[in-house]
Amino acid sequence: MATTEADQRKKKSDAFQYGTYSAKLTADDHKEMLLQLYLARYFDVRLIKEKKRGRLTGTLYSSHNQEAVLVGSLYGLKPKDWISPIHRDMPAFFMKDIKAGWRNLDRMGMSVQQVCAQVWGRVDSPGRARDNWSHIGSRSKHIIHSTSMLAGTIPAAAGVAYADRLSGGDAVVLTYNGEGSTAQGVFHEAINFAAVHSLPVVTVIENNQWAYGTPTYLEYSQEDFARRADGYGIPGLVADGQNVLDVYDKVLEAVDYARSGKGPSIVECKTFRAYGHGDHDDDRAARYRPKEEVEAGRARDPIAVMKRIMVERGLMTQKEAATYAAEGKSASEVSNEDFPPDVVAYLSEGIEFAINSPLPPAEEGGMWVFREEN
Amino acid sequence: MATTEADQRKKKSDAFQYGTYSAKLTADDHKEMLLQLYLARYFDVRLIKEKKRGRLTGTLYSSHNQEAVLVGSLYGLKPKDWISPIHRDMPAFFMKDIKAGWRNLDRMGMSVQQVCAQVWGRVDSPGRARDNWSHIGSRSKHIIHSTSMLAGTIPAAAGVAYADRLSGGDAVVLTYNGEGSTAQGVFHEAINFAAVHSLPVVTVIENNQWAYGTPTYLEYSQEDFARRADGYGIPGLVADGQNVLDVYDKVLEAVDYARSGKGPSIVECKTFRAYGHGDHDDDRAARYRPKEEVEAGRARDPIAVMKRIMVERGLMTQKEAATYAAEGKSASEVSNEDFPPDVVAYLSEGIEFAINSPLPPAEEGGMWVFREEN
Amino acid sequence: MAVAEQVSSKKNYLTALKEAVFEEMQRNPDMVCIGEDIGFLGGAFGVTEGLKAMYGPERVIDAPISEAAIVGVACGMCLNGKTTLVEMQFIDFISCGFDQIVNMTATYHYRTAGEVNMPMVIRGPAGGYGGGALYHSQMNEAWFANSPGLKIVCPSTPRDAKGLLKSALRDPNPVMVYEMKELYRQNKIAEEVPEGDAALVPIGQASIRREGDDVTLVTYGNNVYHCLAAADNLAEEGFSAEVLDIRTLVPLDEATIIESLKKTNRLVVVNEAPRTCGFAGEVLARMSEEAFEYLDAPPARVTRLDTPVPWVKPLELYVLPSVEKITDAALRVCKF
Amino acid sequence: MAVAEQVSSKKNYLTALKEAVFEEMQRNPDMVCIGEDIGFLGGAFGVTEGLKAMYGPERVIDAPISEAAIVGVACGMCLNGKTTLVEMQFIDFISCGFDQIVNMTATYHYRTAGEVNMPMVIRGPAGGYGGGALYHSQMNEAWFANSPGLKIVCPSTPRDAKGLLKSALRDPNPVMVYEMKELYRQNKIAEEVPEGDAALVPIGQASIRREGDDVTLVTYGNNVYHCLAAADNLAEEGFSAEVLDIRTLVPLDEATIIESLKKTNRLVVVNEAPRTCGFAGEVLARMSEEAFEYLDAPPARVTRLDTPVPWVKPLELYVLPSVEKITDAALRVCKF
Ligand SMILES: Cc1ncc(C[n+]2csc(CCOP(=O)(O)OP(=O)(O)O)c2C)c(N)n1
Ligand SMILES: Cc1ncc(C[n+]2csc(CCOP(=O)(O)OP(=O)(O)O)c2C)c(N)n1
Ligand SMILES: [Mg+2]
Ligand SMILES: [Mg+2]
Repeated sequence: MATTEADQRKKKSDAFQYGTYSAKLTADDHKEMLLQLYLARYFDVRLIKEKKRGRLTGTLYSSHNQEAVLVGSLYGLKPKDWISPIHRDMPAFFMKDIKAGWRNLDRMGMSVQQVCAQVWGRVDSPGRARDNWSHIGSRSKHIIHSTSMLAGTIPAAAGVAYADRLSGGDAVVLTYNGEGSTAQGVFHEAINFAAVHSLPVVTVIENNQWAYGTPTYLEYSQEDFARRADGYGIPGLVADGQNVLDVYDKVLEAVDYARSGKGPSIVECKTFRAYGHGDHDDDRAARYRPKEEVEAGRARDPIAVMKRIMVERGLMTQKEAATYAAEGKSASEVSNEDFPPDVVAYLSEGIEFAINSPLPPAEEGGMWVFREEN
Repeated sequence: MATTEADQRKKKSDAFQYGTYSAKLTADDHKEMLLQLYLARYFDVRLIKEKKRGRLTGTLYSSHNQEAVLVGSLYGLKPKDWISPIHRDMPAFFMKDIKAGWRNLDRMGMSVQQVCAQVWGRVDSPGRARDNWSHIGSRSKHIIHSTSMLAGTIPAAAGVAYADRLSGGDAVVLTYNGEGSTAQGVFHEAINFAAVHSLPVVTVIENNQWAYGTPTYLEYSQEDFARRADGYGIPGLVADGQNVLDVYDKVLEAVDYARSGKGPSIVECKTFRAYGHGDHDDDRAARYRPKEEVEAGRARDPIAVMKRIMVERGLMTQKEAATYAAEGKSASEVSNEDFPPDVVAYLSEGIEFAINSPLPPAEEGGMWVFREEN
Repeated sequence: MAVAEQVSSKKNYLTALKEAVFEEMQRNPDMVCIGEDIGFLGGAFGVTEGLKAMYGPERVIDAPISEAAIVGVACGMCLNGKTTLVEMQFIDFISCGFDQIVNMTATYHYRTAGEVNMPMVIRGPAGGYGGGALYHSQMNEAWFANSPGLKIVCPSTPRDAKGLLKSALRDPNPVMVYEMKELYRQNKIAEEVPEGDAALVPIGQASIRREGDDVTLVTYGNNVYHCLAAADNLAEEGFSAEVLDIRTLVPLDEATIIESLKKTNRLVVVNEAPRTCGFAGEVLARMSEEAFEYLDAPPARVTRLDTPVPWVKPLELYVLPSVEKITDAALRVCKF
Repeated sequence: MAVAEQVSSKKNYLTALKEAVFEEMQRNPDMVCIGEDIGFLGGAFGVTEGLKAMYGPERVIDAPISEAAIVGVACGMCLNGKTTLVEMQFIDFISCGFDQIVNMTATYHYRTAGEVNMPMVIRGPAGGYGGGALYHSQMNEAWFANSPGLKIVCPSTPRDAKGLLKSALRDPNPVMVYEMKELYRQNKIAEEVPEGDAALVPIGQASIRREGDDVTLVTYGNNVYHCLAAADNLAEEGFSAEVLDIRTLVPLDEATIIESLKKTNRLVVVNEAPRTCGFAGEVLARMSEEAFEYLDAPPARVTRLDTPVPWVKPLELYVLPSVEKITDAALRVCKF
């Protein structure tokens, strides 16, 4: 019996035809994806610089070197799909549905102004700066608001999906999770529920090899966190998290599988955390992580990987590829010249807006505990 | 990568050689096991009768038809091993290490007097009747005390195992769980922890097809709950829960695997809940469960299965097998004559003791919130 | 359908709850029920009996045994436009879904500066006096009273049970409903219960269950009846006790209590939760802050001892409030 | 090892905690530490820095991100003869291990009629004033004060931090240690801290932080310093305030508070937990029961509003107690 089921599961996974989705991407898609990689990278770099300059306070959870996971997973979503980003996915908030126009305020997803206002803790944050960092969201933009409690939004993701189906929709809900957070009980409860009800929930595991100061082997007994899926009889795919196209392929497989009513799945994206857990942890991380491991982990910069692919596919010349050279550089090594001017301009607008946005008035601290009217 | 691990896991499970353990059982072992099946059955039957007679109050969670799971899993344990029984495992408390002599008070495991005193809520209960039914245990007898919260003792089981190993021991901890309870977050967290630390924890899943009024397909997306193991990269075995020898084989494989340092595993025993969830649920259960399903589920009485095996193996004549005919009978159909006199005497001693044991004094309600001295 | 089975015009607490659920399911097509064994079984106590047959498995979900997922899924449904009714099989098991309640659901409106409502009701059988022992007797409402963003009600009569549950199901905020399982089937409290909107009982209003001049007994849930019996005892001793059933803990109807204290000048608060940081203490604290000048004697609490609820009767009664304990406390206060 | 790095004889709160952990690990070979990132990293704040290198991975466990398992595993270890120190990376995350604390661990001794001890300490960085927002600022001690079987301490000085943590690690009961992370590295409260047994501070004893005659300010944790500053303000207004740092919430040193009230006849209680059912209310309740006759004015509470802790500074300060709010409340009480 066990064997039969394992076989079935294997069959389920084999049914996935990797590469079919990315094969359909146009040259413009490739360019847009590369641009989005720059965008995510620049967000990170720029915030670090702003903090160094003293214009920003608070902890930064860098997605440096993990951008392909975000870009690749978001690129194939429909506007109505929901996402649930966590601390390391800050760019996801403004990159959702960004294809509909970076500056289009009607698109699903937040404006960069809103996201920056959140980073700076200003009243124009979607949450009016009541909770910090990535703890924002938007009901109308289909972004689930997270708490700090890791994996804590996966049940809500399942609930959103359930409600959507009940209302006749076919939206997919994509949740992000660090590999360490998969140990949480609520991860299990939520995925189990989603599996029982065949809910369209795709869980992207961003396996960046470390959960704060703890290496993966102390979090899980297997190499591939995608194997958690086996316990639920759902597909568990492994993607190269440094290759935006591979992420796109695997996630979109999972998304289409979900949208067609077949149920949830897990997509593990193998990546590597470039710096400390947060910027407060950079120094210690340099001690608790072996230097060689860090070097190896950073070696495949997703921007470089994408450029190579584009050059190979004739979508870009070597010279064009060399024009903006953000890849392989840390925040202190990189400068605005290493990024396309559009990217710099876009983020800069957000940041200047945020800095000029006021703090919320103090009394707001006492507001919105309850909704008064019906 | 996924395939490789699935293969490895399969290899792990294939390494198990089913049947090797039971093949070594002597004729006396067979007889003792059969006797223990009677014992567990009689416990159940007798309590129902006592309640009908008005000598007992409180809810009874019957293990009728599931006795082979208890007897088969306990029979191969060493005295020092720990167990963690739940509501449907009441006989386990006195059947732990019962091979060392039913009436031997020094053995690991509780006396039937103590267990009956707990059922009756008397001061001689191991917990002085402070919490009810199966919520007893004994540190010295190596039985973990459970709360009502399902799956809630698996973390403690892992902790007991961890501490034992730290102190140089090689005890195994065996926890019982209903199939429904495997959906709990704490099940996941505890098994994940045990897997990461290769702890000697064996989780026996008593899959009796129903969790109160909920059928298995609403609890889990796969047929075999043993497949939960796949998510942790640990062996997940399936046993015929009506065949005490098959349970013995699979559990002992898992126990030896654990004792030799290889880590935790899950053994799912397929069985069927004969009656309602508790005796308060008998009437409703007759409505929410299809009659045919119940009949089919009860068809293979573990006592009958064991008798047939013993007859086949020449360990018992057909006539001997017919002497005590408890199998296939409900509590109202069966009488003391259907059980070996030893069994009846043993339980009766416990019950009379319990009925004569006083209630604890009221003031004890206020005691032992804190331990005062060091 | 079970509700239709009612023949007598008097209804017990359980039937009243059932009516609230059925009526609101009918009224609000966006309402979804979720919990363990609420469908095929109809709930451990039968509050949702017949509901799945009537409204289908999509709106009546037999969930896996996973309280955190149950609450969290309901939260997601609320975020996406539904009203949810969550059953805890026993309120004791709420500890397993704790984080999803206090950190995810209770704060949602606050965190989003009002963007998101959480029309979720979490209801479950609660309370002691039934020999349920440590894990089937809890009154753990203080955990939630100390967690901003949750309303809490605890009805003591069939009318209130129906009326408060219905109001809870129309409230845009998460509301916890502590149902007194020992009252579920008590015939002596059965009463006529209105239908539809007429049944609504507003959240946040105390009910004066007995008028009196000498001492105010503030209570809720099972202890309403103990207080009423104690008031009889007190009357025999020549003291007239006013019994206030607060019904809603959060938000608390302080005005009604203060009004009463202006008259009686003496306060005894009774509940069955553990004493330390329980809601009885909260009432004492508020009244000592806000009605100090009206108090002619030290206020008193009669609560569970700071122990779990033990199983066997003498022990259970030893730790829980009783008519005698309330009478004694009130006499002490009256005679101060 | 980090502890050895200390050169000045004055030690900060964090170093004091560290010393307690290292000394007790050395003293008690049966002690095991478990938590997230406590080993390789040495804990988010470094309380266990160097511990894993010194005592090995068996006794210093870098656990998966699973608070329920962490507490439950520790519980099993205690059952099997170990003493356990559990770190919550932030006390806020304790909600994820809630059931294992309140139902499994806290009740173990009770359920077993004294057979089993639970020498477990759960410690973690707690409290607001640091811009930590909703989930890195909590003071959720009232949940546990309302859950019988748990002792609760909250030190405000390096000496108390070390002394109470050491005592907790020798207590046969589960003890929750609420550490004030905003005090961890405050140099102005650094002080000399004894070594070994001399460092022990008994659980259950309040500390008189300032003597005074006109009003008693009862507090703990971060607000000790706000109360001391308020006492300065009050002195300028001509009122002499006594500041009591209770240090232990459960069991509470009521005698010291009552002694003080006999003298001052006025009470203000300050803490940063949500108001309703928080520990400040418990102190008010107890004193209005037990010291009513000594109170010449209504007692007052200064607490967090019944809101979560919002992020940005003006909002955070709006909801939390401050020197000004305490001063104002005390003045009102004094002038009553
Ligand atoms: C329930 C809970 N426990 C602990 C934490 C503290 N914490 C924040 S991030 C983190 C590590 C997360 O690791 P992982 O899931 O791998 O994500 P990553 O940061 O590596 O992207 C921890 C332990 C938390 N936020 N929530
Ligand atoms: C955390 C928790 N949730 C709910 C319950 C209520 N409950 C008690 S037994 C039970 C069903 C258990 O089913 P299963 O695990 O399959 O065990 P079985 O009773 O079938 O042996 C439920 C839901 C509980 N005890 N604990
Ligand atoms: Mg990680
Ligand atoms: Mg079952």
